[in-house]
Order: sequence, then C-alpha cells, then structure tokens
Amino acid sequence: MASIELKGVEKWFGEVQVIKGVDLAIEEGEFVIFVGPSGCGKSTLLRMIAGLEGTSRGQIMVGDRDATAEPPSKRGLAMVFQSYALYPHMSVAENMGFSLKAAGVKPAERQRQVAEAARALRLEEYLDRRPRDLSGGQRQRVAIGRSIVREPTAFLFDEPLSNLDASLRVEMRYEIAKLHQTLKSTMIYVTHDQIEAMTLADRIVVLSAGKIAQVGTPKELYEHPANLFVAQFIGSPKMNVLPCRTGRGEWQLEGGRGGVFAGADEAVTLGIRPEHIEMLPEGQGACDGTVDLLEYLGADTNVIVDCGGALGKVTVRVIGGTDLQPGDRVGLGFEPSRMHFFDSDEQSVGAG
Amino acid sequence: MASIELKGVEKWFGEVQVIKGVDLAIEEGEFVIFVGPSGCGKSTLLRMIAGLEGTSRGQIMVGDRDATAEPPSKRGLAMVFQSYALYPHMSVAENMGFSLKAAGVKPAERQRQVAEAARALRLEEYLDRRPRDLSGGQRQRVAIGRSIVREPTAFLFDEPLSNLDASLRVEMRYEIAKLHQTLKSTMIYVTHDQIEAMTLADRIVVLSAGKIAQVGTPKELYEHPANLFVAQFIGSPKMNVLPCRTGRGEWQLEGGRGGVFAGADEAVTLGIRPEHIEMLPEGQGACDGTVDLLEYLGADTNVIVDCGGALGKVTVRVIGGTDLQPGDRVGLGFEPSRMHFFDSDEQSVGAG
Amino acid sequence: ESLRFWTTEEQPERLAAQQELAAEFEAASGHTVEVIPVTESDLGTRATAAYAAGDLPDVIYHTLQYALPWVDAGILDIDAATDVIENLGGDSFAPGALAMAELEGGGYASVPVDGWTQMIIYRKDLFEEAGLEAPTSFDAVRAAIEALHNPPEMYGFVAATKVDENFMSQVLEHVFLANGVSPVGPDGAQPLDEAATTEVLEFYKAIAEASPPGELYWDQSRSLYFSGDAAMIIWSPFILDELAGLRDSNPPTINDDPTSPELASKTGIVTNFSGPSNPEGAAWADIRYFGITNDASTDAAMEFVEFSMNEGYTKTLSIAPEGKFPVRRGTAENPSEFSEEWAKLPMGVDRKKPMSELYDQAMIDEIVGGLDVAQRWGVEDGQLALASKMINSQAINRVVRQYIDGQVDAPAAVQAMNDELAAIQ
Amino acid sequence: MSIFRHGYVAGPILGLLWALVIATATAVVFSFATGGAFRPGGIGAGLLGAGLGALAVLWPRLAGPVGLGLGALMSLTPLAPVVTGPDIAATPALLAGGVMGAATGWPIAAMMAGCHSGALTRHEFEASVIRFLTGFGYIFFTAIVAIPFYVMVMTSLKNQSELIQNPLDFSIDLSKGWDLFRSYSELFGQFNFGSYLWTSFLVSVLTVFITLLFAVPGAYAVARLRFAGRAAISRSILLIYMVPMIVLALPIYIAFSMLGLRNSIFGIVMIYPVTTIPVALYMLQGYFRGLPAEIEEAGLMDGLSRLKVIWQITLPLSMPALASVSLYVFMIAWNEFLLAFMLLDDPSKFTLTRGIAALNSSEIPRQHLMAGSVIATVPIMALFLGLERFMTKGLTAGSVKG
Amino acid sequence: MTAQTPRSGSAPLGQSAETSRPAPTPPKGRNPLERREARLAWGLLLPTVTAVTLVVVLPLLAIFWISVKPVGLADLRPPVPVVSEDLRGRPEAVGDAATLRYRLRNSSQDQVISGVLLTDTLPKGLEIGDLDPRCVLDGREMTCDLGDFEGGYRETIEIPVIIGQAFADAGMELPDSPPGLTGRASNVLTSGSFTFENFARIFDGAEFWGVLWVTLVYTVFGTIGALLFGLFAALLLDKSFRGQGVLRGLYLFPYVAPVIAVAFTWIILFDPFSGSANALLIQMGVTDEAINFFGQRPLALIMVILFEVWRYFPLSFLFILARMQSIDTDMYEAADMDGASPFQQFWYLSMPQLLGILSVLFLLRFIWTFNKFDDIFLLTGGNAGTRTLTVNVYEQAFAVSNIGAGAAVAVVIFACLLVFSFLFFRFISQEEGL
Ligand SMILES: Nc1ncnc2c1ncn2[C@@H]1O[C@H](COP(=O)(O)OP(=O)(O)OP(=O)(O)O)[C@@H](O)[C@H]1O
Ligand SMILES: Nc1ncnc2c1ncn2[C@@H]1O[C@H](COP(=O)(O)OP(=O)(O)OP(=O)(O)O)[C@@H](O)[C@H]1O
Ligand SMILES: [Mg+2]
Ligand SMILES: [Mg+2]
Repeated sequence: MASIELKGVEKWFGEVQVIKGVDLAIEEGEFVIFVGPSGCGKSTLLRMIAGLEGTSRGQIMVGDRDATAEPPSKRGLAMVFQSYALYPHMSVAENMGFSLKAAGVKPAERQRQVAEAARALRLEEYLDRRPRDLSGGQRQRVAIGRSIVREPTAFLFDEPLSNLDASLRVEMRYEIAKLHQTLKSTMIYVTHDQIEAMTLADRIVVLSAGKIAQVGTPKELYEHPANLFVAQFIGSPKMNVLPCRTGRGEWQLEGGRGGVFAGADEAVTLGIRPEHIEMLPEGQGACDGTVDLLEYLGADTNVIVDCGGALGKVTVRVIGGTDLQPGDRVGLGFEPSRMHFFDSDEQSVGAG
Repeated sequence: MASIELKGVEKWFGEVQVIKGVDLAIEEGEFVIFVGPSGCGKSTLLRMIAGLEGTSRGQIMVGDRDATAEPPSKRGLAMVFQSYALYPHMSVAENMGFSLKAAGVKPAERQRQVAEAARALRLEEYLDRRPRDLSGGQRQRVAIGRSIVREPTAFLFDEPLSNLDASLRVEMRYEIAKLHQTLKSTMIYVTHDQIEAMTLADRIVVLSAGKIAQVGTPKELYEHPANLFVAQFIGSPKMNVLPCRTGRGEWQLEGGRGGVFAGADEAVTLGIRPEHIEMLPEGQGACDGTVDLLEYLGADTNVIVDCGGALGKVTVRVIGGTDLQPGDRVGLGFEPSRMHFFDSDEQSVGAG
Repeated sequence: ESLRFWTTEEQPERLAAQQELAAEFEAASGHTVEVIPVTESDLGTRATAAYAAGDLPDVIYHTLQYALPWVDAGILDIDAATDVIENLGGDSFAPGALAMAELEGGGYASVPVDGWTQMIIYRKDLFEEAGLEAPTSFDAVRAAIEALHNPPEMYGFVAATKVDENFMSQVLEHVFLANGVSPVGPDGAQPLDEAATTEVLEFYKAIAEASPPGELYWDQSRSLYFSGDAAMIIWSPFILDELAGLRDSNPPTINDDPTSPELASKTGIVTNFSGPSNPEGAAWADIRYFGITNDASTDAAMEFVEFSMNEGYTKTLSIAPEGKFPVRRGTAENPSEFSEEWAKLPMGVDRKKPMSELYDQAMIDEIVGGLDVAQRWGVEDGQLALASKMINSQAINRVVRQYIDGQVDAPAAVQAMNDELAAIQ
Repeated sequence: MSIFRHGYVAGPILGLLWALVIATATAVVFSFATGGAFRPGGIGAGLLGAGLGALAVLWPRLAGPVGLGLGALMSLTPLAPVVTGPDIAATPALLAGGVMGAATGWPIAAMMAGCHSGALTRHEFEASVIRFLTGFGYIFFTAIVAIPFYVMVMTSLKNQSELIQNPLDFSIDLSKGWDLFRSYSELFGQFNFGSYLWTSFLVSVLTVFITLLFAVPGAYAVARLRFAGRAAISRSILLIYMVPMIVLALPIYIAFSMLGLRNSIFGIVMIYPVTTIPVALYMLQGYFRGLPAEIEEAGLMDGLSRLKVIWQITLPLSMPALASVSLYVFMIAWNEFLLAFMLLDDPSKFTLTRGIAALNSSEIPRQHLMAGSVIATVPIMALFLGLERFMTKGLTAGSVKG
Repeated sequence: MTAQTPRSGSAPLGQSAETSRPAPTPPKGRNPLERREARLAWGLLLPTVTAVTLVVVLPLLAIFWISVKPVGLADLRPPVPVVSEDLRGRPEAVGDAATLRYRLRNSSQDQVISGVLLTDTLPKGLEIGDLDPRCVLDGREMTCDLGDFEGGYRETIEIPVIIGQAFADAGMELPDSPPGLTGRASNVLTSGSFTFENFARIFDGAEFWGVLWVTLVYTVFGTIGALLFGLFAALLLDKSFRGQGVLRGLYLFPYVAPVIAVAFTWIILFDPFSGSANALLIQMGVTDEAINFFGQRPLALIMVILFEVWRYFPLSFLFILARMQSIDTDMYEAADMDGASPFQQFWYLSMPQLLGILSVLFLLRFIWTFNKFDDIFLLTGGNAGTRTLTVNVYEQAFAVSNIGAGAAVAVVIFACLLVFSFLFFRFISQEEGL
C-alpha cells in the first residue's frame, strides 16, 4: 500500500499550467526527493500534497483516503519549510508543542512529547529560547522537531537546507539521513541541489517543467539517465555532451574519432561524465584538444579541454593534481561502458 | 614593485577590532583571493582597500603612493559588488559609461570605450536594456564591464558570484578566470567559497577573525596548511581531524594504531583528508570503524565511518561506488605522505 | 419637563448668570433648563439645521434680524409668543420693540427681551484738542478724519470691512439709515436711491480708507480703540464696561494699567447719526428676543419666558446691563419697576461698578434715549422680514466691499446692489 | 561657474550667505526671547560673514573665536550684524552680536573644511555647498516648525493685554506663579474642557477598537486569501480612501438629522470608524502581505483552521502593525474636526476639537483658544514622541491622507 | 522501496499521461480548497463591506440623488400639519362660557398638505356650541375634514363651549389627550420631481469658475510645495546622527497636531494687529504697516497654500525618507568608486530613483489637497479669494442652506476625483512604489 499517491495531478494558475499531470506512488517509509531546476514546480507539487495549494485536476491519496479536498490540518502531514517558519513569538518548546496544543493535548503530555523530541534532536538546552536567539542549524532542528512531535503520516521538506552555509549544510544533511534511518517514516524532500538528492534519497523524482523527467534510485539516475535532461542535471561537474553520429554499429564524434555502438536507435549526442574520461597523449582516445584551463581543487583537478569546432569544451576530472599546463595538447579517452547516447528527442538510446 | 600593499592595517568599529593588523603585498597582475568564514573581515578589508571604509591604523599603498587618506574616487580602483550595485534606472550602456560621464569625458569617446568593453564581455546586444531585464550572469558581466571601462589599477571583487545559482556560478567562474588571463590586471577577490578560491587564485589569503591565517598558492594551502584552521577550511569534504599522541618518532591515534612521525614538535592532532584514506579490512590501517552512512555522489561515494570513542566519525572518499553497507566493519589506511600534524596551538608541526 | 435654551450670550460669566436664572426657574417651576451657548454668527445656520433635523431647542435668544425670517421658515411658534406677550401685558413693553416683532396678520414673532443702540465712540479729548465737533454727521466724521488720521499711530476710523460678519451689516445699515436710504418701502423691495446711496458709499469709502488695511470687524475696532490707535469706532454699548477697565480679558491698553477708567473718561459717544440727505439722522438699535420654537414643549417654554421676563427679568438684564436696556419697563403694578432696577445694576466682569459711577448722566441718557428713536429698515413699512433677508444675504456688504476695494464705481455698485437685492423675495 | 570653485571665492560667498541666515535667526530668537527690538543688519552681517568665510579657508581655527569677538565688537558700531532698537541695553546687544559672530564663525569653518584658497575640486566645492545647505536646512525647518508651536504655548500663558502691548514679547513672568496657567484653569473650570478631553479620549479609543474589529479580518482576507474580486476590493479600498469627507459629510448630516443621531456620542462613534476603516484596511493589508506566508502555513500544517491561524499566529505577529494602526487611527479620531463640528451642537457632548472651535467666537480671549489648542496638541504629541517608531511606521504605511 | 509506478519511472517523457489530452485546458470552476478559502474571505469581509457601503457608498448615491433635487436645508423636514388645542376665556365656574380653540398650521412654508383631517375627543362636561361647518360630532368624537393646507397656511378653529359640572370637577383643565391631525404631503427628497437647476446654478455664476481656479492653484502649488520641502527635509535627515529621532519627531509636528490647533495658531501668529509675525516684520523694517495676511486678496491664497505646504511637508518627507533609506547603499558606493561628486550622485542617482515615489506622492497628495476642507475653512472660511470647491459645498449647503446646490458641487468634486483616481491607478500599476 502506497503511503501517498498522486494520480494525474495537475495545477493551473489561471491559464498557466504549472504541474502537467503527475502520477507517483510513494511507499510507506520511503525517502523521496523531488529535484529539478528552479521553477519546475517542485515546491508547488509538495504544497499540493500538503494541502496548501488546491489541486486543479487529479487526485491525491494519503494512506487509503482521497485527500484532494481536505484542508492541510486534516491530512496528518508535517512540513518543514525553507525559511523554517518558526513562530517567532513562541519559545522553542512552545513551537514544538504547538500542534499538540492545537489538537487539545494536555500540557503534561505535551511537555513529555516535546522533551522527547528535543532529546532526539539535541535541543534540550534551548527549549526556553526564542527562535531569533538560535543559529541557523538550531532553527532547522527546531523546525524538524516541530514536525516530529506530531507523529505525522509523512514528512514534507521544502529545501530545508538552502538557507544554511556550506559546512552546516553538510552536517544537517547527515542528520536528516540519520533521522530517516531512525524514524523510518515516509519523507518527501524538495531540493534543487543534486548532491543532496543523490546522498539522501531512496528514490529521486526529477521534475522538468511540471512533468516527471525520470524517477529512480540515485544510482539508476547516475548510471542510466533516461534522457539528456536528467543526464546533465545529475552529477557534478556536469556531464559533457558531444555531438555524434551513429550508424552501422559504430559511433563517431563530430570532428573526432569513434567506437562501437550497441544502442538500438540512432543517436545524435554522446554524453560522458568528466570522471569517466582519461587523459591520453594527443591522437589517442575519442578526440584531441588543447588544455584551456585548470581548476585545481586539491583532491582533484578539473581540466577544461577545448576540443574545438562542434565539440567545444570538455571537462575532465583528474584525481589529485596534474602536470598539464594550459595550451598542452591532449587526447581524451572515454570509458566505453560509461558513455550515454541520446537521440534527437534527447531520449536515451542506451549506454556505450 | 607591489601593486597594492597593506602595512599593519587595522580597523576598529567603535570598541570592536575587526581587522587586527594585516600586512600583505599584492604584486602587479596577481589574482589574490581573500577567503575565510563569514564575519572574519574579508569584505571590510576589501572596502578599506577601495576607500569605502576608513583605515583606523596602518597604511594602504596603491602603486607607489600612500592612499590611506584618499577618497575612493582618487584611488583608481574598480570594484564589483556582491549585489552588482548596478544603477537600476540606467541602461547597460549608461551604467558602463557612468564613471566616464562623472569624469566629464565626451559622449563620443565614452561610447567608444563602452562599446569596446561590451565587445570584450559579449554584452553588445544588451546595451540598451535596463539591469532588471538581464539575467544574473549578464548583470554580473555588466558590473565587471563597468569596472573595465575605467581601466583601473586593480579590480576588487566582493563575492561576485554568491548571488548566482550553482551552474551559472561555474560558468562565471570560468569567465572570470579567462578575464584575468586576458587583462592581466591585479585582482583582489573576496569569497567564502573555498572552491572558487582554489580554482581562481594565484594566491589565497585565508583570514580568520581579522588576522591572516595563511597566505599561499592553492597548492601550498592544500598540501601544507600552516595550521588546523586552514587545513579544515581548504578542501572538500573537510579534512578529518583525529586526536593523537606523538613521541619517540612515532605517532599514535587515541584508541587506534600509529606509525612513524617525522615532525619536530609534539603533535596532538592528526589531520587526514577523506581522499587520502584507503578502505582496508578490519584490523589493518590506522584504525577500525563501523560504516555509519554512505553518501553516494555518482562519481564518488563518501563513506562515513564511525571509529568510536575519541576518534569519532571519519569521512572517507571512495572513487565511484562501493559495496559497503552501513554496519560493516572496516580498517582505515592513511596515506603516510598525506598526513598533517598539529600541536596544541593548532599550528602545523609537519606532514606525516 | 426639561427645556433646552439656546443663547448667544456665551461668555462664561454671562453663561453662568443665565444658568443661575435657569436654576431659579427650576426652583420655581420644576422644569429644568439646559443653557446652550451658540455663537452668534452660527445662529442662523444652526437653527435652520436643527429645524431640518427636528431637534430645535425650546427657546432661542435671538436678534431682531431672525425674528420674522424664522416665522417664515416655520421655526418660531408665534402663537406661543403672542400668548406670552398677552399674559405679561402688551402695554408693559416698549412699543417700538414690540412693533419690530409684530406680524402682518397680528401676533408677534417672539418676545422682546432687551436692546441696545449702536454708538459712534470717539476720543472726546482729541476732538476737543483739535476743536472738532462731535461726530454726529457724515461731514463731522470726515472733518475729524482729516484732522486726526495719522497712521499707524492713529487711525481716523475703524470701519467694518469683513464681509461675512454681522458687524459689517449693522454698521452699514446704520450709515444707510443715517442718510435715509432703505432697500425696502411700503410695497416691499424698492431700489436704492442712487444719489443718496452714492453719498453713503463715498462716506464709507472715506472711513474705510482711514482704517487699517484688511478685514475688520468688531474685534479690531475695539483693540485699536483700546490701544489708543483709533479716533472713532462704531460699537455697541457692550463696550462700556471693558472701556472702563472692568474686564481683564479685554482691557484698555492705552496706558499700563488695565484697570484704569482713563480711556472711559476720554470717550464720547453719539447714537443719532445723520447724512447729507437726511439731516434728522437716525439711530440704529438691535433688539433681542426670546423665540419659542415650534418643536418646543410649549407650555413649559412659555413659563420659562414669562419667568425670565417677570420675576427673573432683573436677573436677565444683569447679565450685561451695559448692553441690555430693558424693553419691558415694568409690571402692571409698577410701570417703571424694571427701568429703575436696571439703572442700579453693576456692570463689569472682573470688577463691578454701576454705570452711573463711570459715565456722566448726559451720556447715559444719550445711550438709553437712542432706543426710543431707533430704527431699522422695514420697521416703519412693515417690511422687516424682507429687509432681514436682504441683510442676511450679505449682498450689500459684498458690493460695498468691492466698491471700497475699487473694483467697481459708485453707479455700478448701486446697480449691483439693486440687482442682487431685487432677487431676494 | 568655475570661478566659484576657488577657495577665496567660495569661502566669502558662503560666509556671507550664512551670516545673513544666522543674523536673521539670531534677531528672531532674541526678539522672541526678550520682546525687544532686534533686526538683522544686512551690511554688517554680510561683511562679517564674508570676512569669516575668507578666514575659514585660510586659518580655519581662527574663524570661530574671531567671529565671536568681532561680532560683539561690531554690534557697538553702526555696522552691527544684529541691529538693536534704541531701547535695548548694551549687554544684550553685545550678546546678540557675539552669538551671531560665533554661530557664523565656527560653522563656516566646518563648512569649508578640506577647502584651500586655490582652485577646488568638484568634490571639495560641492561638499562645502552641501554642508552650507544642510546647516541652512536645519535652521529653516526648525524655525518654521518650532515658532508656531512656541507661539501657541506662550500665548496660552499670557493675557490679552500683554499680548496686545507687545506681540513679540514671549518672555514669561514667573512671578505670576500658578496664575500663568490661568487660561488652563479657566478652560477646565468654566469651559468644561475636562469633559471634552474625556469625550475625545473615549471616542478615539472606541474608534480604534471598532476600526480594528472590522479592519483586521477584512485586511487579512484581502491580503492573504485568494478569491474572485480580490483585486477589485483592494482597489476600492484605495478609492474609498480618496473620497473627500466633505462630500460624505453632507448626506451623513442629513441622515443623522433624520435618524436623530446628531448630537450624540453614539453617532460620532458610529461614524468615525467608517472614516478610519479604509485607512486601517489599507495599512494592515500591506503589513499582512509582508508577513511570511510560510509561518501561517506552518500553523495550517500544525492542524489549525484559518481563523485560529489568524488569532494565534497572525495577530501576535502583527502587534507592531496593530500598534501603528491604532496610533494612527487614534490620531485621526483625536484630530477630527469636520464631523464633530457638523454633528455636535451640544456642549455637554463636545469633543476637544469641537470645544476649541467653540472658543473661536465672540469675546473669548485668545489665550483661551491657544490654551485649548495646547490641551489638544499635547496628548497627541506625547503619544507621538513616546511611540515615535510606531507612529512613523503608521504614517508611512498608511497615510498619504491628511 | 524500489517499486515504481507503471506510469512514471524511466518511461520516456513522450508517453506520460497527457499525450491523451492533446491541448490541455484549465479546469472550470475552482477546486474545493479554493472554494473554502473564498467563502472564508467573503465572510471576513462582510462586516467591513456592509459598514463601508452604508456609510460611504449610500451617501455617495444620496449625493447624486440630492444634486438633482430642489432641496433646501429646511426641506429635509417633511411637511406635516400641526395642531395645538387650548381652552380660552378663563372660565371659572360651571356655566361659564369659554372657547375651545384649535390652532392649525402647515409646518412647511411652500408645500401643500392635502386631505387634512382633525380628530379629537372632546372632554366630558363641556357643552358644545356652534360647530365649524367642516366638523361633525359623533358623541364626544369630533372629526373635521379641513381639505388642503397650502404652504404656510394657518388657521384657528374656535368652538364656543359652556362649562359643565363634570368638567369643573375634573379641574377645569383639558385632559392630556392631544387631538389627532393627519394629512398627505409629498416629500421633496422622495418625490419624483427632478431639476437641473442646481447644476445650472453653480455653473452659471462667475463665482464657480473662480472657485475652480482657486482650487486648482491651491492644489497644484500646495502639492508641489509640500513635495519640494519634503524632499529637502528628507535629504537633511537621510543620515543618521544623534538627535535625528528628535528632529524627525519635531518636523512631524505640523502634521500630527490637530488641524484646528495649528490653524488657529497661524491665525494668531499672522494677525494683522497683534500677531507676532507682523510685529517682527515691522521691526525688521520689511514693512511699515501691518500686513493682513489672511484677509487680502492674493495674499490670503498664498498664505493658505503656505499653510498647506507647512502642514503636509512632513508627510512627503516621511515617504521620501523611507524610499531613500531603501535605496541600496551599494549603489552610492559604486558611484563613489566611479568618482561621481555629491551633486552628480544626487542628480543622476537619487533623483531618478525618487522619481517614482515623487510622482506617486504627487498624485496622491494632489487628490488629497483637492479634497481638503478643514484647513481653508478654519483659516479664512473661504474668504478673500480662498474659496475652494470643498468649502463651496459647505457654503452652499449650510451657509446658504441650499442642500441641492451643495450636493451639486459635491458631485463636481466627485467627478474630478474619479478622473484623478483613474490617472492614479493607471500610474500606480506601473509604479509599484507604494
Ligand atoms: N501563486 C502562483 N501564481 C502563479 N504562478 C505561480 C504561483 N506559484 C508558483 N507559480 C509558478 O509556478 C512555477 C513553479 O513554481 P515552484 O515554486 O513550484 O518552483 P520550484 O520548482 O519550487 O522552484 P524553486 O527551486 O525556485 O523553488 C513557477 O514558474 C512559478 O512562477
Ligand atoms: N559598520 C560596522 N559596524 C560595526 N561592525 C561591523 C560593521 N561592518 C562590519 N562589522 C563587523 O565586522 C566583522 C567583519 O565583517 P565583514 O563584513 O568584513 O565580514 P565578511 O568576512 O565579509 O563576512 P561575509 O562572508 O559574511 O560577508 C563582522 O563581525 C561584522 O559584524
Ligand atoms: Mg521551491
Ligand atoms: Mg562580506
């Protein structure tokens, strides 16, 4: 039984269709992440599930019941907002206990539950503080604590980490992962940061312009992107995309060399991730190019190679440092099993 | 001759000292980046160089002259602001030409120079637009164009990319790098993003609480951090820090194993970057631990290993995927040449 | 019953006196009276508004100009007023005052209470010094201006020029009457006589030119006269107490002692004033009335008016004896009772002295005598109602002001006045 | 233009202008303070100013002391910067001259700071001019605002004869003691101002309450809830906000007359809120729009209904705005004149403004009028100064209305 | 955990659900959540909308109605026949003759009341003499059919009576039972008679155009003046220094203080005889004679405009200041780096940025100044060439007691207002300033 199910869900703002028919079943206990570029409708979809936006067409099932017409308070879901949305006029304890108070739970019982959640989130010391006296990470934890207390059917997160700075984000990401391990509740999480999506999700839903581009585990998405959009969206640095031709079991780069092509349909684009390219002497590998720029990152170095003509710039990840200098000529070898081919509709036509 | 030189520069806001004596010489044509955590005084220092903040003590030399008392307009520097600070009511061309207009340059000459800068930055098409009709990246380019037109002694950038989204940031980073390659002017650049700092800088100045923690090339900082602060600040994921003891030419992890210690002074902490740890079977390497969480990133996987006790969690970067599962016991092998040791003052006492 | 009584005597001291009267009435009759002050210049508007709203007070203390118009407007209950006068005995009232409120078809608009005559107040000392005769005629005034006008130390006259103040209407009517000009005749409206009106206009222009600039009314006249900066003004007898330094809120400032009667001793008055076309001259008087309204609790209101005119009459007059000459001279038993009482009433606010102590008897006689010969437009012709409407329209004020300001010449001014007045029916 | 951009030209010119300003200000201040005859001496002040301006460029430190001394000295000559009447003793004249000189010298030195005698850069020159304009601006605005206020208060403490004798003399004769406040005691004693004050207060407070009662839900709906006609309603609020009161006053007057609501506090309390509701709606909706929707949505997710969200979350968060709106509405109600004037005739029911209007008649001395004005002004000013932040916010948020 | 729904998953995009709907259209109607919200919204708005309709919209309609009716102030009271009854003749004993008198009148001076009917129960113990021919007596009940009463009609009906014992026992007084009098009259306010005379009248007089002109002069100069002064003051206070709060509070005084207080203060300050301003001017030798500031023709208008500027500059100043403080300081720093001088910064940067708020403020203030009534009413009462449209409404309706004409002027004002608001909304939708 799916915990939450969307059936042909659409959202129109006036004449504009923002969600264009989404079908999705989320299992009990699953950690599902919506990713996609800004404006693709992630937040809207989440808010529709929460009941904060009405559903123009289609059905939203929560548990077994049709919740499409239910107001948010009835759906039994909890939501963590990007801005945390803590009640500034209440202490941390009051914030966390507020939903219980609204439900008419006795103070003693309320206090017990709040204390429990606070312990789980290491917030005991701060229970009497006002939100403004907390750091970003602590606020984030309070926001999560507030949700936990309600023991909701599912948790909804809308970019909960985007207001934090880089190192805090890494830390909170870890905590959310642990939280899911502990609670084992259904979680739906919106982000536009693909690293977050990759590291946290059981399943990732990639949205593009109000439609689902692909649903799958992080590994599936990384290794078998269904289309060019997903291929470029997932992975960092971005996948290199090169024009190519296929035919007679072979592929051939525009202005470069080629290899064996096992795909079914004809492909016009080849995708290869920076980490799957090998630096070879000039003349070897799939194509040649000039080193344009080196981006030294310490652990790795991104080498940007200008392959000229239709191929353009190709990013290559080199582990550790490199002796290359801008201006050096190199050949690029593509790992055969890691190549992705896409047809003129940008759909995947099989890996290399 | 140094292009810009700071001599014992201090800044006090009332009773609070924000810059605590900075000495720094920036060479002609150098690309220097100030990094450091939020609030460490990067912006303040840059604004002091620009003349937007007064200097409480010390001297600022621009070229040969003492510019400490000069107003911004006299220093001949150009600044690119985080918010771009474009004049919203002027077209792109007017924005770029404003400094010339203020200086009383004739319209024809002005137009010529603006056109030239616009060509260099590929902004020709947008010259008549208002800033609000531009995308973030274009605005950023206009802000840079405005600086270029003045032909300044040096460019100052205050977190110019922090308002852009991730992929655009990568792109603009590339463009700034190219710009520096082309113009060969002195550039001082403030960021709190260490990746930007690593990839762009000729020299990085790491600031910590108003003082210089270390100055050096990215490689120096990565490979030979002068202190624990720099070691943890540079590199991603963060360097693992483990308590240790040294003595008699050996080091020994608290609750783990040890190895040969070549450092001069006694060390209490050992630093090792996630990319320099090897997964070994339990019982081998420097210590053992339980796999706590896997962060699958596609190209790599970060394995968080709980080593228990004083050692705590250690992050290990594994290239590509891994078969490990949370709960597995592993041993961690540290690359001997890549270990860093720090004394009780958090100063480096030599590498492993 | 509880009665509401509107009064234009709204100075705190006078109000207090009226409240005392109300209290006495309450003790005598059991009816309570609420005394409500109404600014005189608002009275017309307020009464009309209250009439429209159906919340007229029971009794209104009003001036002559409203008496007949308010009957027309349905505000006043003539039957009640007539009854009161009958009850008190019509012959105990001064006939002139009664006549002014008499209606065409019999009956009275309202009950006359008191009256005063308008006076030309002049600096006797200066006149004597310059050998001038008292300003009893246009020519005498002109001669005095000629001799004394020396601004800004001394203004020859302070004319009324503020168009929307009743004061200007009063002064103008006085001057018109002095030259025998009236906009009404026995058959209703009649055009102003051009020659005589031109004389009036020229005279008025002359005194306006001898006045300070700006919009002047009673306030400035008094201030200037009190500070010794004006040789002549036109005012009501209400000035007599302040003039003698009996009132701190408006003291004479001609010397440093605000309580000194010095200015009073240097002052002479004229009530009967004449123009070239009317050598007999005329005095101008204002009579005040108690009007009982149509919304009143008639019986109680009548009782109140009767009380105020009978047992309480002395008290009524004592509110400001210098400006309230009795129009009811006595009762049937003692026909001169009230006149005698009145003469003994002390005037003043902060200090009190009877009039006889401050002014010589001849002057007092001149003041009081004016009331008997006083005139108003339309009284003789039975056209008082029409005349009042004309005055209330302020058309004459406006045109005269335009003439003074040099915007129109005399014939045009007369023409304009005639046109505007003809439109009023 | 460029000729002015030399220290030796700009200094004297600015000095001259500044000296004229200061001389006028000094003369006015001394006149008001002493009642004596002081007037600015154009030539003397000009000369002094030009000289000090030159000095300020050459030896800025000297300008102040020299100004003080020279100003005092010149006041004894025919070239006095502040000319005094014949009845003024030497000491005040010296004082006036000295004050004038000092107030010219030091500021002009500050204005010309950073300028030297030669050619000035555009920045230096403009900085001086701006400092001059700033100084002038402060003096000018302070004068035009403070003088009427000062006159109001002082007039209320004098009596008619003192005022007429010398309208400039606002010095207070402290020996009169409590008698100084005679107008006030008369207003409260004889004119019933105590009761007007109470009525005004009552009416204003009730108006605030009723206004909020109506405006809060309305503003919330317009600001937050989506419904057809929202844009239209939002615009109508502004439109209604622009309907002049005098246009409405006429039919309201008629209706009230017919319904017998004239002359009743009830009628006033009924009508005031309606004039303030549009303002309050407009202000509150602006504020509500600015509140983060997410906090309310969090409330919805926490299981509250919309109404409870408004009550438990929006309102507590809107306290500052409610305070601003309340203050602003209070001010409108307190200062309201037209309706009170038209609808109230009965002195027992007067509000303060209506009571003051009644003072403006026949023979009531003007110190009473001013005392009444002070009584009406002081509470609102006290509120204003005490709660300036809210008030300013209220003003900026809602009120282009006056 | 890994199950995928058949529809989504790695199926290519082209196959997803909406291929079956070729051209997607928005659904009709609103969804349940939206309906719920709309219901709530109207519920919350209802009290306000009702109140505002009652007190704003209805009066506005009333104004239009009245403006085409020939009504004076006095006509607001519908005409009724009035009767009072008394016993005349001072009877003292049984058998005395007396007269029972009914005094009747029409309360209106010009409207006809038709079908007037007088009914009364005559007291016991009175012997009734000759009845008026129009009356009939039925037992003790008397009914008189009096026909029509013309406007201003009055008459007295006298009935001779002889006192009987019963009446004497009752104390010789008429019992407290007022006679009844009924009649039909039409009320101008509700009748079907319309007239354009009000408009004809106001447009006819040369006065109207003068008033309109004065209104425009007052509005334009008052608004611009307040704006300029506000701008200057805002520039002064746009930097933070100690005492800035106090100064700001002080500068707001003219606006915050009750208008009646400050208006009277000005009147007293500029009084020609004992005002300090005149004394000061005379002393400074600016003028020899006292100037009558509020009583002379062009000067009064100038003074009223100055008052308007004085009173409302704080408001513009607040708004402009708020806008100035919201301008990004980065921009000025950028200009500093660009080498722009202070005046250049003001002219090229601040002014264009403030233009929006200045124009919005101009329009709003223009409308408000146009609507202004209290100030002029209190300062000059509309005299000496300062009568504006709003003062004219008052003048016509109350001073001249012609409500119809007042309403007509109000309609003119309202029409102007609509034009301005139209401009305003056109403008403000572009200028998302306020
Ligand atoms: N109330 C609304 N009215 C009209 N359009 C809206 C509304 N809310 C959102 N949209 C539009 O719907 C689209 C999707 O918005 P949404 O906020 O869901 O994007 P998102 O994927 O969450 O983006 P981001 O990553 O920037 O948060 C956007 O194009 C947005 O402009
Ligand atoms: N005008 C000021 N008055 C007082 N303190 C200030 C002022 N400006 C900055 N500071 C303080 O100086 C310190 C350094 O500020 P600065 O803006 O230079 O930090 P930063 O390194 O640029 O940080 P970030 O990365 O957040 O921009 C901070 O603690 C800040 O609070
Ligand atoms: Mg979003
Ligand atoms: Mg910074």
